[in-house]
Amino acid sequence: MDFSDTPEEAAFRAEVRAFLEANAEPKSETRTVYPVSYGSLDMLPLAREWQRKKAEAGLVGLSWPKQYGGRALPQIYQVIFDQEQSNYLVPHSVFDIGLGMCIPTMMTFATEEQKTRFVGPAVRGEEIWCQLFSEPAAGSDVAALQTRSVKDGDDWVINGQKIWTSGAHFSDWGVLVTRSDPSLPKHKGLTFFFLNMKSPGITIKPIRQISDSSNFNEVFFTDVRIPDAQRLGAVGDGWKVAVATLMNERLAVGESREPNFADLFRLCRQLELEDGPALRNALIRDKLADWYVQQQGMRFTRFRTMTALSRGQTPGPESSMLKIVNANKRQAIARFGSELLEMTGSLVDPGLSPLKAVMQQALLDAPGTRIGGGTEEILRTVIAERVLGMPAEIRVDKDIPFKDLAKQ
Amino acid sequence: MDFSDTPEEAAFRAEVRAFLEANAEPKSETRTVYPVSYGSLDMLPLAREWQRKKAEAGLVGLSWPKQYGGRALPQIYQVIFDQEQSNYLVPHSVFDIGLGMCIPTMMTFATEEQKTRFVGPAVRGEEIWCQLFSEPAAGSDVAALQTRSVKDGDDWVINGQKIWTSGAHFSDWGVLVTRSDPSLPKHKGLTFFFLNMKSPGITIKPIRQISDSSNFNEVFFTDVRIPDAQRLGAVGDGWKVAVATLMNERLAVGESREPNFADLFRLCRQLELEDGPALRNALIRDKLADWYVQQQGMRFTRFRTMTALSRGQTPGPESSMLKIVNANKRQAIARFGSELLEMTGSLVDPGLSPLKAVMQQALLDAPGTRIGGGTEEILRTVIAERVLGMPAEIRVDKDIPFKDLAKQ
Amino acid sequence: MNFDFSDEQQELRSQARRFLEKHCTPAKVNARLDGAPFDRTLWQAIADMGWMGTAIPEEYGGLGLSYIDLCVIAEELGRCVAPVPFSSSAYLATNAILQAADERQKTAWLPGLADGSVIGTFALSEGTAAPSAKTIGTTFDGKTLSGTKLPVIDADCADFAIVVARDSQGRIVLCRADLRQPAVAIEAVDSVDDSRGHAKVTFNRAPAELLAGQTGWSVIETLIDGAAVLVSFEQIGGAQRSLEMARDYSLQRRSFGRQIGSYQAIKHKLADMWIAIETARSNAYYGAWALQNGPAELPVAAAAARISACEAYWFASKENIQTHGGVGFTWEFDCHLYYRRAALLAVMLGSPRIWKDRLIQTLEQRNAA
Amino acid sequence: MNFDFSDEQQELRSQARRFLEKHCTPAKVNARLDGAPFDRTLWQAIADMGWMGTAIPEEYGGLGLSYIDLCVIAEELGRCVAPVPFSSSAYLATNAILQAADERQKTAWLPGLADGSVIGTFALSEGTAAPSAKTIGTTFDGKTLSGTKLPVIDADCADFAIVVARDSQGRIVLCRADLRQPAVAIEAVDSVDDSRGHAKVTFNRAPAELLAGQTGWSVIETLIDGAAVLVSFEQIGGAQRSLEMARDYSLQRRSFGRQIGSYQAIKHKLADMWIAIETARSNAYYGAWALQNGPAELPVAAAAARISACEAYWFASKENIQTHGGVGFTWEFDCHLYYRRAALLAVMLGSPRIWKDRLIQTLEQRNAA
Repeated sequence: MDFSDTPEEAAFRAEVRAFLEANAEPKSETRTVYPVSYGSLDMLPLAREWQRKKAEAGLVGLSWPKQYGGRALPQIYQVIFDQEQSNYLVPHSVFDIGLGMCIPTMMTFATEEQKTRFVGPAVRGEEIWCQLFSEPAAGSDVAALQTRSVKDGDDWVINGQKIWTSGAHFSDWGVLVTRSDPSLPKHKGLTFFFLNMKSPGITIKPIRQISDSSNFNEVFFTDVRIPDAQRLGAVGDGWKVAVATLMNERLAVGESREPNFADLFRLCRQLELEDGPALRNALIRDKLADWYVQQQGMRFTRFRTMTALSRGQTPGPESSMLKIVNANKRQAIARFGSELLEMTGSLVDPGLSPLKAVMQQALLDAPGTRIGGGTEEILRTVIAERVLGMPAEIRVDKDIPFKDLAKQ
Repeated sequence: MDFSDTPEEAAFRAEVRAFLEANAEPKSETRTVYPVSYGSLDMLPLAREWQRKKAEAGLVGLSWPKQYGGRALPQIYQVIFDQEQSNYLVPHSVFDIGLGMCIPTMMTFATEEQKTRFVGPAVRGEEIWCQLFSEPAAGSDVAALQTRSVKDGDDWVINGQKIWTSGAHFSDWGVLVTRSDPSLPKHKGLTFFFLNMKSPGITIKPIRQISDSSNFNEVFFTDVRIPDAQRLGAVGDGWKVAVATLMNERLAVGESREPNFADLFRLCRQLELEDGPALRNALIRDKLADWYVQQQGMRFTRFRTMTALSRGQTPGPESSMLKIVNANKRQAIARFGSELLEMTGSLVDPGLSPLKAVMQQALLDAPGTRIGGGTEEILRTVIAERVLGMPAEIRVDKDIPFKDLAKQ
Repeated sequence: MNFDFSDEQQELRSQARRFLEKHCTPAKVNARLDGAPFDRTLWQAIADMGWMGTAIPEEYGGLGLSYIDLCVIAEELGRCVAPVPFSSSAYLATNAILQAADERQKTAWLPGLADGSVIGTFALSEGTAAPSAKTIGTTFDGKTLSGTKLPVIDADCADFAIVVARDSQGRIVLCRADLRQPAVAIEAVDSVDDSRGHAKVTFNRAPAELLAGQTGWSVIETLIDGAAVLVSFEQIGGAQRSLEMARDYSLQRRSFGRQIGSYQAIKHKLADMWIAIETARSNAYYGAWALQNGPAELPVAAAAARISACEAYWFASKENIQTHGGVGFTWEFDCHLYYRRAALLAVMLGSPRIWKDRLIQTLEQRNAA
Repeated sequence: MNFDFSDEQQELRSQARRFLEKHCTPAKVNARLDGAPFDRTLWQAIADMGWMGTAIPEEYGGLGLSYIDLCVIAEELGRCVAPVPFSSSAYLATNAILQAADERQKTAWLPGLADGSVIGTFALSEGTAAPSAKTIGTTFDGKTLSGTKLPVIDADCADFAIVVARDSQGRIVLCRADLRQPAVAIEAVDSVDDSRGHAKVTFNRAPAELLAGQTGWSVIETLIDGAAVLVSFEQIGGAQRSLEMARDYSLQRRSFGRQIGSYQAIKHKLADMWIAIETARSNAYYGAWALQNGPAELPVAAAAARISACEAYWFASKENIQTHGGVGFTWEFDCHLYYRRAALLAVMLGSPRIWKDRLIQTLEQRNAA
């Protein structure tokens, strides 16, 4: 049990700090959010530029093998990097899905040639990747997907629709899971590909969220052709590849998004209530303490996962817990922080509200956080079944050919 | 929408007040709990005496038909009585189950002669009744009961075990549901009786609860004989009678047991915290307000039920809601109140703690409140299915003969 | 005791629901949210139903019904997230005049409010602080108002505002100021719920008229108490609709081969929504009675109604989204309308935190007396 | 960074669990709860394992291991609701002496604590108030103690108490007083968890010896911080066992033809217990590290560990009973042992409310610095 940096970790932390100091602006009491928001068109070049700088400094893919430009470091180094970076104003990363899920899947399932072709551009921010799994009738139940792939010569022809594809509109490449054989039960007849997102026959339609941003897209496939060489895993083995991709997602769960404890603490330091400074109010202190404890609990849980990884264990469902707790905490803090502002708590105008209305903005964004990447209901079931060994849900669709299921 | 007493209600309220003033001691700031506790042997004669006085004053069975000594008043009159009585120190009632569930069931299913024989003594507190439904393997799932009844001449012979029988040890009579035909599916082969609790073959064993009281009992039946004349409803119709009995229970849900808002408010008025009077503390005010709002919400929900009843509607699952909210509130208040007392919050000695340690006592008693009369999990399912029309639980035991079920 | 709406009131509810389902569709709310201007046709149609004048005495052009009738309408308006300034005009501005204006003013001003030809709003808040006698900085010099109010809801469509100000003797007064005059600057601001306009309103020596009947902070408190009861019915209407949407979707959507409504995680969540709503409803009924008949009970009853309605709407609207899953947080579905409105109404008359504090204060005073 | 117990510590845990499962059964806890006297044989058996001396340096007769090792033992003791004065003697009394006594006193007193032949306890609370430098009324005149402590845990079996008192200059000091002497009156009091003795202890000019190393309230705070970390492991051990009991029962008990563990109401409840426990565990690990290596972090780490452990144990112990249904609230099943202990530990070192306030105070100070 040693929470201190090892000498190697300390050296790396110093390296990261030096890099950040030289290349980014630190957060301040009044500036805590990067000024260019995710949805805006200006953001993309800024994000690419920041990615390029990190890549040049050797600060991307820290845990990857050296042959792919990585440094073969334990996962904890990524945590150190994230910790330090969180003190700076940097563009929203549009590379997380690619580097966290798609490229690791490529590393396991693609050919050497393909890896050589794709890893570098992804690392340097030259190519952006997205992930095409969910469908309108296959949300939590991903394996209920219907998008069809049919072999035609050396190609596969894709028809169907994906949804919730983060960043599809600016992505260059994507990973895709399809149904190649509907006569098999639902988990069996799936096949997995990567594909060029600029292929003919792809139509991308942004989905407007409550917060008015459009991170997600619907992606329509009409006779889109994918060379068989871009298949990952065997025909019919798509579920296995998809599960491996999702497993990588578990590692990608980071610190909770703002507003977190620090934002609320900051707000309360500024705010004068009817009976004195907000920070003197016993109710507010109680809430702050609850959220601090939750936040630290999740932080240290991540560290425990990192330690387990460094001992060669596979990541368990801990990230399910992080998601449940962080998402609910975020929504609760956003509500509490907004309501502390009384009637101005309904204003999202950044110029008219303390902390640039981060609480009100987050209030509109928070419902999505509780759903994206798995609803908390599904995640509780995962914890109950996989961690605690509780009986599985009664399944009525398990061994039936998919095509018959669809008729039910 | 009129919350005021009608002239008739006001007159009744005055009558009740006069009766209480003449016959009982009002609660005070320092005395809020009747000094003789439920479990103690002294309590029984005191409770009988109090019941006799109420009966003589015509204040029992208010809503019953006049022929059974009732006053044929709307249910709201019982609420008025309870409201007024709650301001006085009176013995714990041991008659609620008899008067609230057993006697109403008798009124519907017994012969005129039987009614004439039993109603009066129950009203006057001369005979106490209990209810024998639950069994060790049939808790929430009452219809899974196994206690056997076998016809033998003009009698039925009973063998088996009941559990959670409140007051069995001091009851004179009981209502009992048994399985008369295990070859039928579980809800079908049941038959309902009333019986003398002093019958040969009955063994009663008290169940010790966390709070160290023993309100409940296990009741063992060994070749207990019940005359067929004491059957209520047809042979095999026992489930219908049991459901009617439980329906009466819905009406019997009263105000929440202490500690409630008033107790916590009283405690906080007495308590000085590290930074001043407890009532000035913003956290405490927030909690108090939450519980006040819940308490009033449940109170007015009861009034709405009363109004519906007076319009001839049958009571719905509202009492499920009352039970869920009140039981959780009680446990939460008991915890909060205990913890406000810091290290003395673990002491149950009434002489050493404010309000005679009512918070700590309730802390030990509260887990049972959340379970007895239906767990909150079952009650939520009831609300979802019966009020909201959600799909029923997947049932695997519905149409199978009971005897085959038991083997599963 | 009779703790339910009367048959006439139930009939009023049915009428209102039929009317609103036809004229006040989610599409209209969405349009407004998306920047469409105030829908005057809808407002006029509502006015033609006579609703704005429900609780205005007949001598001032109203229907002379009770506040309990107005509660029925409030619940139905809340149910369809009506994008109209009803609460600003028919609760706050109207009641301010009823309670604080003199006879001449009532006669002059109420008929226009009753027939909907004039829209009023209420300008109280001046920023992040909970409004109180201490925080009001806007001044009234006897003839003109100076100061900034933020936010003023419905200032985009209101003709006048009842403005809370401090007079030259430091007393809290209510004034009526036309909003369409050069000395009033109205700057629109974005809010979580743009189906109701929000603005920063600056009075720069703007001519205004004192409400000549009553003054003092206690008038404001009673006014807000009454509005809190009415708004609690709007909240309950919205929460109830959220619950129904969640139920309907859960019966239709399938996952892992079953209706999602067959999972206890959903069933029990919906049961909890129902419990929260029924708790709020019971408290709101008591509030309605106190508003109409029990002024001594009003402060406690209004606080209880508001606190539980805020909680119920928050819970129901957020868990409705959650029950819908991915589609719930998009503009394709209407869940967001309710979540937005819940957030707005939770702060519109002061946050639950403030009301809880006031509730306990009132109970302390009552107990001390 | 390495954020887990070492292999040696895991081995220590296995040993401890095997030992306790054999020697510290629920029957023993129940017996004590039912009035059986302190089980000196069990205490001696634990002493023979060397546990009391885990973190006592070898020169004072201890094993000279770390506090992290002591945390491992604490978790196992909590798991079996051990009815022994371990926390009073091995955390509080021992650490008070380690931190506040002088060399001579340490040499004289620690070996007896390390080998279990002497049992100590800690006398701080004087009634309903949260103990602080202000509230201590017990006085020490240089030679004797006068005052009443309520409650003192484990006073029934302890040989001496470390007593927090005020000296004639008004300073807060720690004194060692024998409990078995005429000038000390020990009156047993009933508690929610009588598997640990509780008493009101009155010192009537009772001879006592000043701990001569350090004085002042800050010594008490550090002492309590350390104990909070250790107790948080006891709480996690108990909470974890509660979860396991709930799971095992839910797999065995059937209702409506299915294991109750197959219903989401139970599955998700248990998942929530697990989340609460893992949150507490992560905070406790940090607390353990801070106790051993990071004194500057200790106040924050101890508060976070204690707050989340109190919450986890409360939640897990009450929902374990709930999962058991009727049998859960009887003495037939062991659920109540954990619920009682959770209630005791939640107030033993001060309520979560007090700790939350202290946590924010520390974060404010840190932020101001």
